[in-house]
Amino acid sequence: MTSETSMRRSTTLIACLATLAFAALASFRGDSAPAEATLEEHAEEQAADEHGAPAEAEKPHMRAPIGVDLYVREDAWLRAPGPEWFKKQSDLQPGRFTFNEEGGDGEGEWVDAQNVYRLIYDEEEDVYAYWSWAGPEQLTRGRQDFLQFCSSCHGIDGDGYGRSGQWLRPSPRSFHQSNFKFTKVIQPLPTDAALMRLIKRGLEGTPMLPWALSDEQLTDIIQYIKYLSPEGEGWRDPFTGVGDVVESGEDTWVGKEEYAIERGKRLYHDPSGANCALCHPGYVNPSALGKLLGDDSVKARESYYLPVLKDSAYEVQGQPVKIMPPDFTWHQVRAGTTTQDLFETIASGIKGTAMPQWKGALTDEDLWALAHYVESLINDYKGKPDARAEFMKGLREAK
Amino acid sequence: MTSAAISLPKEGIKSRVNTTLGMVFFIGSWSMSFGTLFLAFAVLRQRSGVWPPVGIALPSLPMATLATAVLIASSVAFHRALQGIDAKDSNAVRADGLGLPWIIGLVTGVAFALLQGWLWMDLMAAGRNPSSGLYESLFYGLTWVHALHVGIGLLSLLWATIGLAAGRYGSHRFSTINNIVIFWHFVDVVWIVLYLAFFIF
Amino acid sequence: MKLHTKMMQRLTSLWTSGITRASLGLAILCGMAPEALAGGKRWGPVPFASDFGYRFEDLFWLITWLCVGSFSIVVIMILIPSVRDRYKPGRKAHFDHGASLKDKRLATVISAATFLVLDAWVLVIAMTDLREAWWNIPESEEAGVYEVEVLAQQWAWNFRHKGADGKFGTADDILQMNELTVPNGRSVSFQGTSKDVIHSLFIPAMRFKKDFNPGDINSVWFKPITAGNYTILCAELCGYAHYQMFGELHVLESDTFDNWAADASELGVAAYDSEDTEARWAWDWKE
Amino acid sequence: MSGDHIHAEPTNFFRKHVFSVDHKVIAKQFLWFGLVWLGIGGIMAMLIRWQLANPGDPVPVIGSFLFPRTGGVIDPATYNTLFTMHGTIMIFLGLTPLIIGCVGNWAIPLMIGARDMIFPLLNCLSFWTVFAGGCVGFYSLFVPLGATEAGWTGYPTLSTTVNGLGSGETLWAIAVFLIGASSIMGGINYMTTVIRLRAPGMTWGRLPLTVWGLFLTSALNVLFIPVIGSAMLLLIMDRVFGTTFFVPASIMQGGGGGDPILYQHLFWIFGHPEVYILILPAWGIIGDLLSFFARKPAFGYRAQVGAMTAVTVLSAVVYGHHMFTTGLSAMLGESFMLLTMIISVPAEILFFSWLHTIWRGNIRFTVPMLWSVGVIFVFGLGGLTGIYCATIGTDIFLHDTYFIVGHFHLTMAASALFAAFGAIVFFFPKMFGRMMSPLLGKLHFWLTIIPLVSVFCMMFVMGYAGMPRRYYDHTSMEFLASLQHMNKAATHMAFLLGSAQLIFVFNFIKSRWFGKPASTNPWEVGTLDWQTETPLPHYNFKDIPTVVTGPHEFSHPALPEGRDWISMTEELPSA
Repeated sequence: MTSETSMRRSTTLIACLATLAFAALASFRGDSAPAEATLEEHAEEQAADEHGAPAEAEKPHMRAPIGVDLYVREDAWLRAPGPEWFKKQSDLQPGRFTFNEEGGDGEGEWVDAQNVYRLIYDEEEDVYAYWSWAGPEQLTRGRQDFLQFCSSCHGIDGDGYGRSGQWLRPSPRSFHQSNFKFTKVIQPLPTDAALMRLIKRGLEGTPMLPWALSDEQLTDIIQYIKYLSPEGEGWRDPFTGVGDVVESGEDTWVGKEEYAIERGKRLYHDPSGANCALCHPGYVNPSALGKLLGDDSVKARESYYLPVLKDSAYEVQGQPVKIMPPDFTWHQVRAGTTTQDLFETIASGIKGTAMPQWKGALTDEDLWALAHYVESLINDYKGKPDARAEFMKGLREAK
Repeated sequence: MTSAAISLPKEGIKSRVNTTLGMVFFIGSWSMSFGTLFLAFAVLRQRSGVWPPVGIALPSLPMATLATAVLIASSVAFHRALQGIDAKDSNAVRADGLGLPWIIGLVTGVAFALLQGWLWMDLMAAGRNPSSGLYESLFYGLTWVHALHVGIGLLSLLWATIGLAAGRYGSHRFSTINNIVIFWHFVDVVWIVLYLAFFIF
Repeated sequence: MKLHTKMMQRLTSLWTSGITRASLGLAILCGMAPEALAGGKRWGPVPFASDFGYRFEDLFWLITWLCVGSFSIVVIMILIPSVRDRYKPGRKAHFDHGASLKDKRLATVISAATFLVLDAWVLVIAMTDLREAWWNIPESEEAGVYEVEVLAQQWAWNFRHKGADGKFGTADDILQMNELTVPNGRSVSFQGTSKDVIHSLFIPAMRFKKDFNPGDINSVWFKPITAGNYTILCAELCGYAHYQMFGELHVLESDTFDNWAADASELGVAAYDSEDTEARWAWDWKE
Repeated sequence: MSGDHIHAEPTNFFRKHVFSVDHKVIAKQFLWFGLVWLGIGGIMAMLIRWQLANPGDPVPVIGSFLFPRTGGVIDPATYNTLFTMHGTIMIFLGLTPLIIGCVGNWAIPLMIGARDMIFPLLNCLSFWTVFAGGCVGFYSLFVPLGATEAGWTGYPTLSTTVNGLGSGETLWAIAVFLIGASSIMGGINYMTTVIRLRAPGMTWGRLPLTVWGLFLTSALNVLFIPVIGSAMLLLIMDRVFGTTFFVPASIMQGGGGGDPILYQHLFWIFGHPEVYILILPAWGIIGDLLSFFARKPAFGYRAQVGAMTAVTVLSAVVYGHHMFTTGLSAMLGESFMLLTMIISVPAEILFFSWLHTIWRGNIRFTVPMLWSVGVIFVFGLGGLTGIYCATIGTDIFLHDTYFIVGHFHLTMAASALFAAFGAIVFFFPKMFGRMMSPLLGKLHFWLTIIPLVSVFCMMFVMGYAGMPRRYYDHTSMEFLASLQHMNKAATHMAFLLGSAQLIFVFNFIKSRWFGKPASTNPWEVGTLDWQTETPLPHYNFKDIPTVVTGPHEFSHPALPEGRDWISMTEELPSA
């Protein structure tokens, strides 16, 4: 071995060390994120946020779980499939599970590969509640997908305050509030199927896009979203109703749409009908209102042709936000503009806002009429500035 | 190994040029690397209105100056040590390279690393961490990369020291230690630029 | 084996017969043919609708013809030796290092000529175009400039108009999402930034594109000359739903636009929540 | 002496075949490594094309295996990952190892008459570093929260924690850093070797053009890869340690103050030379090959070297043309436009020289020759379409559309790939002692160039029609849905192109073990590598040869009848 070969080693050595030192550096984990952060810890941080922790210390947008082992505790409880399912399971293995709706001894537990399902009975209220524990694997997958796809708007903690969600009104949903606007269900909370439909469809005119994720991914994300409910609220209160999708039935006005529109128009403006014009704009000239309703005592509110900003149950960083009822000739209706969509939206109401659930308060026939009327407004004027200007001019001019 | 007892001739010029040329290219490459970091520093500094930021704890100037002096001393010591080794015609005496200048260089080198650590600790103690802001980002980021090279340099110097003590290196095998010291000078120069950038201008 | 080799030589001699270009062109056409037969397909961009759109088209086609010309020369220079100078045993190639003064002069002259024809010509036109059109962003004092602030986000475009009072950041601002309505025939000047990642405002019909970067405000402008609806795209990779980040540009005739703007401003006031300080994002127009 | 570093041939399996310091073994390692990654990157390209032609349809056969969670459908995140990793893999792990790692390691010592690289251990380290980089990059595909999705350019703030929350992006940056480190080591080795270990008489004016190209590439590697290395370090710090080099204050809400555009500058200061890093060896290789197979001296040798050097120098000052839409100031924009246009001058000199090299030659259309002429063809197409991209007036519309995709695939990818194929076929006999089948080689060539040119020419049409790149699904809006027919057509051609590569794989594997044994100098050329025995001895040259002639003295008038070449070690007979 000549001297020259070994001389060259110094260069090689230094390169080698640089590589090694870099590997060491790269494997070193920074202090920007807790290494083994559990969801509880995140929840605690979240709680600290809400109690006015200084912004400098927290920086909600910067808590990024780089290299964090995703770990979810085991007793996350979520809604189970429903009574039919429990019946079937108790038939399969009656010893482990009893289901007797009449007898009141419907309590029991069922464990399968994924989850633990439990049914309980509240004697005072005489209601059953059932829920399951989503398995940690499923929640972890759901959390991964949530972080990857949803967190830019809905926040890393699901608090509806992601970086891209800033300044958006209406703001992205906070999953700590257990309130969902466009669920199209009767009960306060939507079913998995309803949520999945919503995510797949998106909300028109917002950055909530139709998500091209697989059903499996969406199921996991939905389980995780449900898990984000605060303890004892929403999905984590066993007795809060999880509703069924509004049944629309058949459109009763097929072939008679003009009558439907006329009827809808009256209902829309009638204070003793649906009274939509209380918040949404009125679409008749105030002076012609009496004539339309056949009752001269009806008076239009101020600025009848504009919507009224309404309070909502939604908060952004603890601050309640107001919600604007749409002007159908102008704004994009979020949950779809087909007659069917409009029917479902009116029937189920928009949870957490001033828009109540009309199913039950109005007959299906009336609901369809309203849907037809709103649809006609959208079709005739939305996106047609000239037609709309003409129309609005007619509304404003005193007759 | 019997080489210690045998007198070996001085390393030839050809071999020295070969290896030193490789080292020069390496240094050129590294200069581009640090040049990029300094470019980033200049651009970001240009963009921010007030520099250095007012009202926050900054790294200690006296300590940094001390560190600079220590590092320069280290470089000078190694230079002297190399001159001493190079002046010998052969490695007739075992471990004759490992003289006082070399030891001084090594000790001051380690002292610099400790001072650098102290600077970080001091700033951390004042509540400034890498994510606090742009100044901190730049200070920690650039000194980390520099410290990485200090670490590499010190490890190589340690290697050379062991080699010198064992008689593996000396005027007969000069370019290894020469290259390591060139690298150390480079680390020194980078620190001086860092010092000027952060503390003087 | 022998037969195959012969066939391969045949194929190789495609260079020689001038079919090469034809076959390549044919290949392109063959690949496209099945799809091309169906109707309603588009082969080029939508017609331009901005006053500088023609500059892009002119320049594009100028470059195209220059390129076709020079590439033809290259192909001919490949084809001729391929035909004429194929290997023949016993023949010797022309021995020439190309190092003579004549060759050097020739190379220099050809390079310089090509540069002047191909590049300098294009360069001069491009510089003129830039100064007269793309970079000639109208000053806000200029009459008839319509100003819009853009806030891009994952994955939507937020547009803010001044509204009735002519100031940004007030109650009567018009806010639009994924929709932009502008008057025909007036210069529309944008200033834009981003909430999160880099986005790029791309309106193909208007023949321009501009990145909007977080932490910085970029300006761009265009002047529509045809009323209608056009697509707005995002041209810079912005994450998961990049492909769904699009909007629509409505260019309205000025009467219609005035009606629209008055209504929009009024509705803006109705939707303005003075207590909701969180939801503000306008900036002062930068000169 | 320049060739006196002899150490014994290793007998241990690991030292001989795995951690070998012999440049020939390392060249083969790079070859296999590059080909494997080329295959992986190619499969990714096929998946991308499948998704573009049939948006949202499950990938047939392999889909359910690759994407089980979505039932074989490529979801948008995976799609983003696919094109990001396709770019990264093809550039850093496919083409670089092939055209620089393999060809460089093989050709440099043999062509300059050296027994090995000057730093053999560094050479070995260079390979294993790029290997580690490849492993890290591959591993990043499987981490939680997804692999990198920020494009091969990795622009912040998409590549900081604003978007990619998982470790995928960090690992990608680490992989790029490691691969970069490997290239620097290789570059230093190549440069020092060329400067110090040339055989006696091998003057700079007698270096084969391949070596010139690799030498200049090495200079670019050594100078500009550190830039991206530092940029990656800053990116990693931003991601892991919460620094804010590239994250502006508006995003951070307190703190911050970085600049995402700074990254773009740093990236393209590296990124533009990277184009030339890949293309310079290709130019060098075809400069040689055209001369070798036209049996004619390389026309304007000095002009070619000068042009390559000029491009090397210019490459550093034109990078801004990648950023015309980012809000570059008017003055900078115009300067970069002008400088970019100036690059066409040396490019024209090269074209001029190549075309004159084959002019009045005695052309043997062997497979390497076909690939070389193919390079002229595709590089001509790609280079000319560069004018659209360099001109701001057209780039402002074409930027980030498929036009750009077509342009850079033809210039950088296809040209470098063609030259790599040419070089592999050319060096194969010396490397493995066997000939590759010319029949399959020609079939491979024709089935590659025709679909390749048609795919990327279609992309020009798509780009001109306004189709942006990096879109998961072009049917989601009417504006682009009406262009979908071209996407489908391009996909058909791309599949043809992809399947044609199987011919190469078959040919390569078959010829490696069962090919026709090669003679010492099957191509009848004069460079030093072909004057050695086949198979090569461990130390290449028993005696370091003395060079007395240039590399391209073909068809010299004074040569005897029936012989049109002369070895570099032979004196030219006086005419």
